[in-house]
Amino acid sequence: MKKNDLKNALKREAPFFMIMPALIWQVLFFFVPFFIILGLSFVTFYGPVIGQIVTFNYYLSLCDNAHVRIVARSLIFAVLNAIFCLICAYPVAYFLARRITRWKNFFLFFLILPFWTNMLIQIHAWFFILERNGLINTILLKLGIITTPLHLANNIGSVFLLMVYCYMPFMIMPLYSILEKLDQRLIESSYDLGANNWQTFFNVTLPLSLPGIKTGLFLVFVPSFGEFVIPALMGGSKHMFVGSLISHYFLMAFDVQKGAAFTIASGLVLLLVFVLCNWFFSKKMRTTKGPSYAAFTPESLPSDVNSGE
Amino acid sequence: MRQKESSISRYCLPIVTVGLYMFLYIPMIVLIIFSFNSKEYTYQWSSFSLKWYYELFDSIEIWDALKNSLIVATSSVILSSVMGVLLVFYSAHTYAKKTFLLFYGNLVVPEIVLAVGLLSFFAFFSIPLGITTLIAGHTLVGLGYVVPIVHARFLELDNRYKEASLDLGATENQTLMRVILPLLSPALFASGLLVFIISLDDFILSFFCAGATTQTLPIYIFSMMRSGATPVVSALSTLLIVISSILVLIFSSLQIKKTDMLQ
Amino acid sequence: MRSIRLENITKKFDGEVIIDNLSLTIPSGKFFALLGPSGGGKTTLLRLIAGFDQVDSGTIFLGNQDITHAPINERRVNTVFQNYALFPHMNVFDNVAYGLKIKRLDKDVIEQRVIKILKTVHLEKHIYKSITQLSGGQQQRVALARAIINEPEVLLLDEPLAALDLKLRERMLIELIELQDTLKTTFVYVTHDQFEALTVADYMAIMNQDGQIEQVNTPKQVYEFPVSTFVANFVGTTNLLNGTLQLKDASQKLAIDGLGQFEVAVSSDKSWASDGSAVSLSIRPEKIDISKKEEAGFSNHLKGIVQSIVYHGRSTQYNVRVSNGQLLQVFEQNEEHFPQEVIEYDDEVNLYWQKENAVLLEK
Amino acid sequence: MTTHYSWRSTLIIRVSIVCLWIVLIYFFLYMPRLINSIYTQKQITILTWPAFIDAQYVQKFEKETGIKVNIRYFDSNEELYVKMKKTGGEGYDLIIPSDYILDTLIQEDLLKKIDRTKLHFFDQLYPHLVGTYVDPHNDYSIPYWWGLWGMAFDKSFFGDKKMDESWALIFNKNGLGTHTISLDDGRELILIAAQYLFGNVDVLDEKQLEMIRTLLIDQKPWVEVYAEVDRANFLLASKICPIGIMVDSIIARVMLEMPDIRFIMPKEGGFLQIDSFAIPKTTTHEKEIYQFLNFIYSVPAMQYHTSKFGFFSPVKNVQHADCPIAFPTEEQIQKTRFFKNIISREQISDIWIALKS
Repeated sequence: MKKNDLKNALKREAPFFMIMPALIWQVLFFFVPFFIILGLSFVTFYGPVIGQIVTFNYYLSLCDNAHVRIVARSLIFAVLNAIFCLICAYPVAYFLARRITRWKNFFLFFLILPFWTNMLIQIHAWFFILERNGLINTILLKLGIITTPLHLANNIGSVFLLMVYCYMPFMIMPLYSILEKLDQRLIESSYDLGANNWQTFFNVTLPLSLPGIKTGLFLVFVPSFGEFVIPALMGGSKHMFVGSLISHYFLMAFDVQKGAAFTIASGLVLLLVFVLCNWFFSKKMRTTKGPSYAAFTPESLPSDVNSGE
Repeated sequence: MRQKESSISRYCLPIVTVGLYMFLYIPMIVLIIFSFNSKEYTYQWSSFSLKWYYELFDSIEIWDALKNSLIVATSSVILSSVMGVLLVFYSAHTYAKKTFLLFYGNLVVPEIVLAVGLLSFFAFFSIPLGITTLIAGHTLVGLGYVVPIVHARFLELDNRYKEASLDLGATENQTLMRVILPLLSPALFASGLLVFIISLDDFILSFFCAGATTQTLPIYIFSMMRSGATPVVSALSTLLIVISSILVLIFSSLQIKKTDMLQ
Repeated sequence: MRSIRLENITKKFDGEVIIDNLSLTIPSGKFFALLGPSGGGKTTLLRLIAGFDQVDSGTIFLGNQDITHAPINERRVNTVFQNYALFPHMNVFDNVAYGLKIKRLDKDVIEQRVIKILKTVHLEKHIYKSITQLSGGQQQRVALARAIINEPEVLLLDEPLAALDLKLRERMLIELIELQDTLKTTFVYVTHDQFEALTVADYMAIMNQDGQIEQVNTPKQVYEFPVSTFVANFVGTTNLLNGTLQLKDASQKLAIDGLGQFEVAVSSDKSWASDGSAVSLSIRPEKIDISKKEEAGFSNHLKGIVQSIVYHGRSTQYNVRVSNGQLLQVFEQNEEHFPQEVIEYDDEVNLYWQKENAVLLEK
Repeated sequence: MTTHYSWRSTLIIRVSIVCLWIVLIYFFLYMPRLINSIYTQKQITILTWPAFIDAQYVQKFEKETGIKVNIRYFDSNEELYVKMKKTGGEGYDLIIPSDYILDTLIQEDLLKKIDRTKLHFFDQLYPHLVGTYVDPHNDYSIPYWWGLWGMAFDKSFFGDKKMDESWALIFNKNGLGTHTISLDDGRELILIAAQYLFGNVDVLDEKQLEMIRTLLIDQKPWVEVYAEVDRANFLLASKICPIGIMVDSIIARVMLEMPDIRFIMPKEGGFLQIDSFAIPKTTTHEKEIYQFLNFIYSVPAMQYHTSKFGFFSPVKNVQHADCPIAFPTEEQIQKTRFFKNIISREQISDIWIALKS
């Protein structure tokens, strides 16, 4: 009787058994690390034994010029990058989604490819363009426009350029997806009701593509805020960004606790931007209700880009 | 009934588009060309040579790194797909149906934060960094893609397929294997490919979770670039671009086939 | 074949009561229709029987066996889903053979039985077609074949014809009746369409908006003698006249404001009927005679003005405004090619009915 | 059948399921180590800088002796130190720390004493590499890689300009003030700056640190790149930058192809860096280690490695075939110092962040 009970109970818990691996994986490697970081940023260590001393010193030590400047720089770069990508990507996405009829797959293929190409390779490729004896300098010298080569690489401008380059596909994809799905009848009925091209664009197309814009902005903003590869390689390692500083703390200076505190602090900055941005968009998109995570559904990632046909 | 296009949309849009494509592709093309350059220390063309490709194919480290990359990518695809499907299938329509929401964080949090967290976790529990920690990290990212994609597809699937199967006498496991998995397979394949390529390209997480102990291809490329990029990197990059193109081709033909089926 | 007995079933979703303390017996071997408005608890009830949902309280018996908590796959009950839920990645054969393959029968046996069952539903020509190649009616038959091949004790059909057009629906109804005749399986047929229910059912139950059963009986009984205004309204169309019952000196009359008094027949089983109680009178439109002329031989008579005329083909519907402002529907068969009497818009007409043809209902 | 199962049995089952999975995952993470410990075949694992030991060449050793050699890499001395500190270097049989971290490792008693009698080549080592301040009797370390830190510049950029052989060329705007390659390693850069500012010092006080910080921040505007020496080497060779901090043995190969490039030892004094083999205390493969060491220090092996990776051999009798820089003279070596441990990690980090913010 008892044995039977146990068997039944086990049978009943089979789904629990099945969902646990993913859940435990997620908890162990996502949530527990988060709490470890949080803990590290508050606790002082005394040798091998963890001292029970809670301190805000790590956070306080972050409040100097250097750290604030690094966070501010990252923030400005990430915001500018997101906006710049949006401005460049929107016309292209619009053109591809709504104007191109022939060769569409061809164009799409070349749009997806950079997304699937390793970022390091992209950075590497740009050296051939920007370096002192790279393509641009060679051409300019040949044309006689300049006499001494320009130093185009290894500065803050080249970092920004590379950020735009590397994250542009992240902006185009969601925009393309949403513009592709946009119902042509809505646009036609706008024309039908007497609106001209611009009025139609600002009153119909643009508002309806807001979810795509939001996704794109997030997809560009988040990784560029935490960027550390581009400044390290293309920036001549001259300026630190949030990502570089985190990696400096954890991998170079081995100052884990300050690093943890900095990670948490910059995470809070990111969260703040999230909240502001969400608030802004929810004001704009009153009609499209839904939890904010909707912006991050991976379906809006490039995987989906072809399915709209 | 479309109104006459304004000159802006007529001329500016194509120009901007072509400009963007050039912006995206000129560096790549130059890179590919220069991988056949014979001189080592220059960004200027001298003469055609395949020697960097020979060097590439001779190098033990690169193939070792590629092997590691493939092992990690394959394992994380398998692990995240299996775990993701099990989670979605057994949690949907039960008390645990909201659990999938937990996985959205993996995509929202900057990768470097994930990486730092994992590094601290492994340090905290004195787990030696290596290929398994790499797999752990990549699988975590993979779950962030697989779970939402498969979950969305699963919800689109009529729950009646599951019910019909149970109704006809199948157990849950039989239903999963015979009905749900075949129906999910396009989504699963797509997300699997996505996870594969992301794992193959991933640098930040690998850099933190394995560091120098287990070289993956991106880590190898990074360390080579940091020590002054030799043209071998260009040759390797060319090779990787070709591989990516093939994967994208597979991917998009797959998507098109799927949409064909629906029509 | 066993019957299904539901005892005091209650089911809530998110705190909202869908089915409240419901008891119902579905006789074995009969074609049983469950009729109710959309959004009622019909489908829920079906899902409880099939096991897709669990009751909050109450018991479900299959014969004498308690199956309240039995797993779905262990119930000898099969379902034909509203949208068929045919597996799109399998062909017709594999869909139908699914249940048998699950039971791990021999390949030969499976093939024999699948082909036999496909013959019964006239699909023998489409055995290896993909599901997407089939028309709606053919898909419907596959769904049916897939369910009955398992030889269930009870077959549940959840609005199986909703997606078909009218002609096809009528033909499928006939086929369903014939199928049930040969199989003798208990069919439970859920629909919101009273026409379907009246056509197929041996017995039918009418469920109201609140998930309660109002009446269980044969279709004829339900139609002719509805027990409530809900049933009268839902099954077929009816005219409801509200009034006060006057039972004095063996005369049975109904006083209606603004119309006067009418004769009614109060049968003995209506125990609630007493002098002065407020009641409704249900008169089916086809039970009313309409004429411009004065006629004799009817127990009740009313005058009105034709408000609108709707031509239905086999009958004509007149909407007549009577003196208290109420609109009454009247159906008249179009028996003759050239009717003797032409009733036009705005004509003043006389309405007649026999008191036995009107049903008195508790208000 | 009852509808209500006891919550207790449910809880027990669920907790055990969770535990089971956690144990499985933990087991998975530890797998490489477990496999390694089960795998008792003769093998050694070396933790080395990249481009120190050639995996291809080592295969020869594997074939000859049947000992498997696993080569693992590390990126910074700090990484190595943290590893050693945490696990005592468990899993590694040979490590190659730089001199100053070797100092710490010896002081913290993490290394095993070397039995010099088992080494055939010890008397062949160059005298300036043995008996350093870190390990006066070489009880714990055997020098492998070494190099002199100075500066390299490309003459073609400067024409006939007289180059003052001083660190001022890169630190002082009046020196050159042109696109300079600085070092992407805080410790070494700060110590070089200290050498430039204060000469030979063994302590740095707050004021001096402040001066170093100012110097470096002042230098930043004309720094083209903060780079590792390998990259600096590349930047010089591809004529992107004219001058930078450099290690002699690294630039040597480039100088073969580009005669314009010169290496100079600043008059304030350069630095000598020695990376030595050391054995973690936890090793259990001592016999194989000595076999390997004798192999790697053999003349052909040294010949191969020094010419492949471009560094100076630590043992005599190895020909540096066509080396354009004369092998460092006794006098040059006299002028060098070590990158000593005179500045704490926190101090380095602070200056570094201030510099790069």
